[in-house]
Amino acid sequence: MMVCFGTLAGMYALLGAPIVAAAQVLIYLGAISVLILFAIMLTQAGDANLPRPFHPQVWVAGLVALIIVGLIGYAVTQTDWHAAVAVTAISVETIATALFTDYALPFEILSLLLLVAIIGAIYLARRPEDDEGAN
Amino acid sequence: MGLQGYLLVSAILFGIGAFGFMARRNAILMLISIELMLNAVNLSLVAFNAYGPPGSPAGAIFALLVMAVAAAEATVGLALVIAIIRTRKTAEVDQYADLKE
Amino acid sequence: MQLIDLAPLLPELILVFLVLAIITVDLFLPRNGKWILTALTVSGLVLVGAACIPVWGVNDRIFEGFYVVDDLSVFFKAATVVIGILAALFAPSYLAQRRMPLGEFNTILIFSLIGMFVLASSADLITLFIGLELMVMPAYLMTAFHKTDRYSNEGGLKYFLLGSFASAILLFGISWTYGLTGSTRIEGMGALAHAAGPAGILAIGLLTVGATFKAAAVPFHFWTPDAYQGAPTPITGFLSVGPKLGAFALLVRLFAEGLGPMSADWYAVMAILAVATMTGGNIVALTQTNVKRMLAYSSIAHTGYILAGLAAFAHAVDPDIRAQGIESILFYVLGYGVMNMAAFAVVGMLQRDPRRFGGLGGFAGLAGRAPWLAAGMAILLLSLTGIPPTVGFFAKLYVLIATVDAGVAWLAVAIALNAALAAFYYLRVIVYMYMRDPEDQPAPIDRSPVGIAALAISVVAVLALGLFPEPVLAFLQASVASLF
Amino acid sequence: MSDLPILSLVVFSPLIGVLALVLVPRDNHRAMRWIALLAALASFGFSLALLGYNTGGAEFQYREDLSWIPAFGMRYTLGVDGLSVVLVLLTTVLSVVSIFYSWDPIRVRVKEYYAAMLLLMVGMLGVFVSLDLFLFYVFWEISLIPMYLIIGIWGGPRRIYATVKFVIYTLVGSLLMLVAILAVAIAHASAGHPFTFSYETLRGFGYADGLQALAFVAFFLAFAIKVPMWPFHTWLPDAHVEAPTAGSIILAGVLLKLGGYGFLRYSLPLLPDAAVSFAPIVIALAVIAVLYGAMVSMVQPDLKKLIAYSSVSHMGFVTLGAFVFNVQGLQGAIFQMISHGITTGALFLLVGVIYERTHDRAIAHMGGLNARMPQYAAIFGLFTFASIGLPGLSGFIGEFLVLLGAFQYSGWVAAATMLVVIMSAVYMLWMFQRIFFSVPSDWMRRWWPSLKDMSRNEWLALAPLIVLVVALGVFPGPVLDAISGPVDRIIEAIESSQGLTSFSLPW
Repeated sequence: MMVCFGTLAGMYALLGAPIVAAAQVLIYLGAISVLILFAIMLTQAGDANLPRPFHPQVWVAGLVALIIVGLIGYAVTQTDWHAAVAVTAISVETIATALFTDYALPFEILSLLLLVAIIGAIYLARRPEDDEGAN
Repeated sequence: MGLQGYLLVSAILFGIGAFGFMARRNAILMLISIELMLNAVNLSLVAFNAYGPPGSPAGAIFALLVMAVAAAEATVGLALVIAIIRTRKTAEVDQYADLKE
Repeated sequence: MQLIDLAPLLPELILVFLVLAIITVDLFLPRNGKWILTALTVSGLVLVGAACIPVWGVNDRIFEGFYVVDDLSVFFKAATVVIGILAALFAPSYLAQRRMPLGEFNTILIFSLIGMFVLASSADLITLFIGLELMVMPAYLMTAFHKTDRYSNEGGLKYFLLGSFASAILLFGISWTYGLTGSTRIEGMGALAHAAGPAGILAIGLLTVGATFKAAAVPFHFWTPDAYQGAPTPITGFLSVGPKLGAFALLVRLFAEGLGPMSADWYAVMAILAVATMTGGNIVALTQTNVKRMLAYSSIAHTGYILAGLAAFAHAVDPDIRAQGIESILFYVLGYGVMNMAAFAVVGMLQRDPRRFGGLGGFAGLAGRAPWLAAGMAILLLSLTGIPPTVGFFAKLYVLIATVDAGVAWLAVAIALNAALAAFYYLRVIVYMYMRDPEDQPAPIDRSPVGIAALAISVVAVLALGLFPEPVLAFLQASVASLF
Repeated sequence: MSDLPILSLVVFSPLIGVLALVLVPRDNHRAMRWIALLAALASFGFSLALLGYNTGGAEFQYREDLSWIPAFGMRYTLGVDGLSVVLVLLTTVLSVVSIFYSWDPIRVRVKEYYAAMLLLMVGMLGVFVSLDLFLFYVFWEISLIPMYLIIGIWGGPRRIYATVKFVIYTLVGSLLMLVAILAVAIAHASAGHPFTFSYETLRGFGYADGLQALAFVAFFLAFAIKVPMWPFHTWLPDAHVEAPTAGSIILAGVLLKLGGYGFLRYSLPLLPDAAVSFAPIVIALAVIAVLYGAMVSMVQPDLKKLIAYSSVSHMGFVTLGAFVFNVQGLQGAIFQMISHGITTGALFLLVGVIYERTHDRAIAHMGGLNARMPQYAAIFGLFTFASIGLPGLSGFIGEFLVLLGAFQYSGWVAAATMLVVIMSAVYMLWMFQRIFFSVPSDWMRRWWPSLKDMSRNEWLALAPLIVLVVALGVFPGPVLDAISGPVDRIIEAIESSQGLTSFSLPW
């Protein structure tokens, strides 16, 4: 998983979006992966050997996934991407300026989203006994 | 490797994510699968941006925002997993079958 | 940026301040003073509703075109406020009995309302997506709100996983739309028509799957019953209505506004989804013996009726008739919102004893034990069935008019037959309330004055809007006019 | 006088009664009974004003017209012609009778009971006086729910099955009718006219053949289920058997008439071409209903079921008369509705009388009642004869006119229905003989000491019906006068139509 996230960062860099690549490293490699690892350690302390890693209908899932990939692949190859000529690099400044001018609103809303995620996560993850006592 | 190449990689990544989501029955692994799908989206966004009309950073910025959304999702998701493990002691979704008739 | 630019955002700003106020006040309130939070929330929401009035008629795009404050969005916001107020009134008593904190509930609720506001006003796919996430993220949290309850946890996790999955699909569709049109503006989506061929179809297909997933249409509905049954009952009421309102705001924005010019291409898909959804929801609801679960499945059926309005929009050519399709969606969403929340609230009132799960047995003989409550529930159930003179009837009528007018009478017949089918299970609850004797140990009834008052208001509204829908209709037609 | 909204008063005075009932304390049954009776009497009193209907005047009189939901052209339009007047009077009379009769038998949930009865009145009366298709539909549905509750709460042991069956049957029909109403109104509007549901405006419009055929089928389903026609009748015996006595009276006396009224008011004038083309199949179904109802009645062991099936047969006459499209047939159909309302209502009431005493309705259990209850036997005899169609009583006029009409249409149809007249005499008289003159069964002897003849209240309840059944039999003139105008208009509409021309139906 982490390898995959890391490779993607490389691709972003190739695509001329270094800031996205940096963010990828920071957020995915740095935060999300650690979070997930942490959760895995928390949850699988007891039963290390899982009886069935896969769902019984794994073949159905595989088929559906293959169809999805096939369809998208077909769409990719059949479309004439005439505009697709060159990689246009996007400078950090462009993104930064845009983010705080044109894209200010989505950015602000996003901050609300993060806020509620934090509030909710704290509420859920806090131990139940604390409900009544703490506040 | 051109736009098509990136898009194909993104498609495969999306497919793997979807497969993982449908096939795996562990809540955390399902969450990881969703993260993979979001990454596929990001890759396609950045690729579209790079090969699209020059000068507009929409795709790249969208990708940044999606990353933040993904982080929020991961936070909430893991909090949910922790809460449910408190009451059930397992992360296997198959065993969460109380909500049936 | 001058302050005056923010005037059209007044309702949103009040909401944000409200949520901050609640978080702050919650810290300083003693444990027996939490009722102030409800008062604060409700009065704040009333203020938000009032703030919607000056925004009416603005019809402006702000924030470099990311955000549109048109009359359509104002209608959605007003409906959101109504739903929010009802949720804030129905929940406290239920939550208090189960020792769930009111402060966090109100906070999360309002965050979700903000998400719905953003969704309703999105003029750009980026805003749309983030608004959607802001709406559903709190919804996941609310489902799992009863964190010591395994059902609640389970419902929340399942809702979260499938919801995120749907978000990812929708997002992939958005990404392709961006790639094909070179823009993230919703009004630019019509350009997908020029990018015909597999890629355009793929983008529309992904958007359809993602959006109908959120609206809980068959065959993407399987998350609803688990999420709805698991959630604390008054929250289920909100979930079956609020995110649905948001999902239809999303559908209207994406399909009517964005993909409207090419509606002939997706009409058939929408019509088939509508019929499958109403029939599927009804058939499964028929077999349920648990009222909460029955209402959950029936909410799928109602989604089907609303989708029929969208299909009518898609099939019509005349702009007036197209507008009628959208109007029917809005009226249905509003009417359904009030009646369904109230019906769930009644189920919640019968769960005073936390071991009760809303089974039919709890309703047995209710007419003898609590005649007013039973009468109110009966009116709500008749409204859900679609019997005049109730808002549920008029909502169905509106969809029927839209479909017949658009020349898809077969869809109208499907709705009519489904409504008769639905009568089976809605009336079954009336049978239990009025025609059976109570159980040996009947479920204790929660008679919190706030909840009862909110219920009374809802029932009166259900009847009043059914008899005299004219004021809402005028509002509705004006707001849809801003879309065309 | 003319500016008083008589029709609104007739329709909504029971509703005021409902509101008054709400305020009465739960255990004061006496006050509830009086309030209900007074509300019904008030409605009846106002409806008497309709006797001033001018048969030579405008088609619809006592009109009221208010804007309701202008966005869709829905209006609150009321008005009556002769057909409505007689049915409104029938409804108010039977409602008063059944509410008065319920005084003794209904002892549980009294408040809800009378509220349901009064609400039922509102719905039924509203159907008869609406001149707006949408308003008509609203009243039509409003009449459904109270009956559902009346059967479901105060009914017999299998009441829930019966009442759900009743609702679902009716609802399927009426929802399809709603779609048809919308289709008709929208077809009219899309021809460039303003959106309206007004009956008078929509009536004259020439609808496309395909629409007429489909709309006719939808309307027909709704009305045929209500009438009820074979093969849509199966809910009726169940509903009657389980309903409380007053419920049966209203069900047989008025609710079935909603279907007949629907044929005459909507199916024929609104969609004349389809009506002409579909007439043969409707007549065939009606003849089957007439025959089938009579034959099944013969073998019924339960008194109520017997009368219920005889209703299927009698109401078949109504449909038959309506669709032979001549003056005698239509007049006979309307008269038969009135007469059936009175006689069957009375018969159900009489069944209720014996049921109150013995809690049983099995014909085999009874016998020799003439000895203990001579007055009862006499009244029962009177209505049995009226039901058979003995000349001099109301039943005769209706059946005779329908037969005349049917004869003009086809000798075979007339012959088949003639047969039924004899059959109905057989089963009704046989039933009468078994109940009143055969040797009393052992079972009946057990009740012997407690069998009292008709009480004063029962007499009072029956008195108006006795008067009417005789009066209409001897002087049918006023009713026939009142309905001649509407009948002529229907004939006019039918005669100017060509039937469906663009495609031919396979018969």
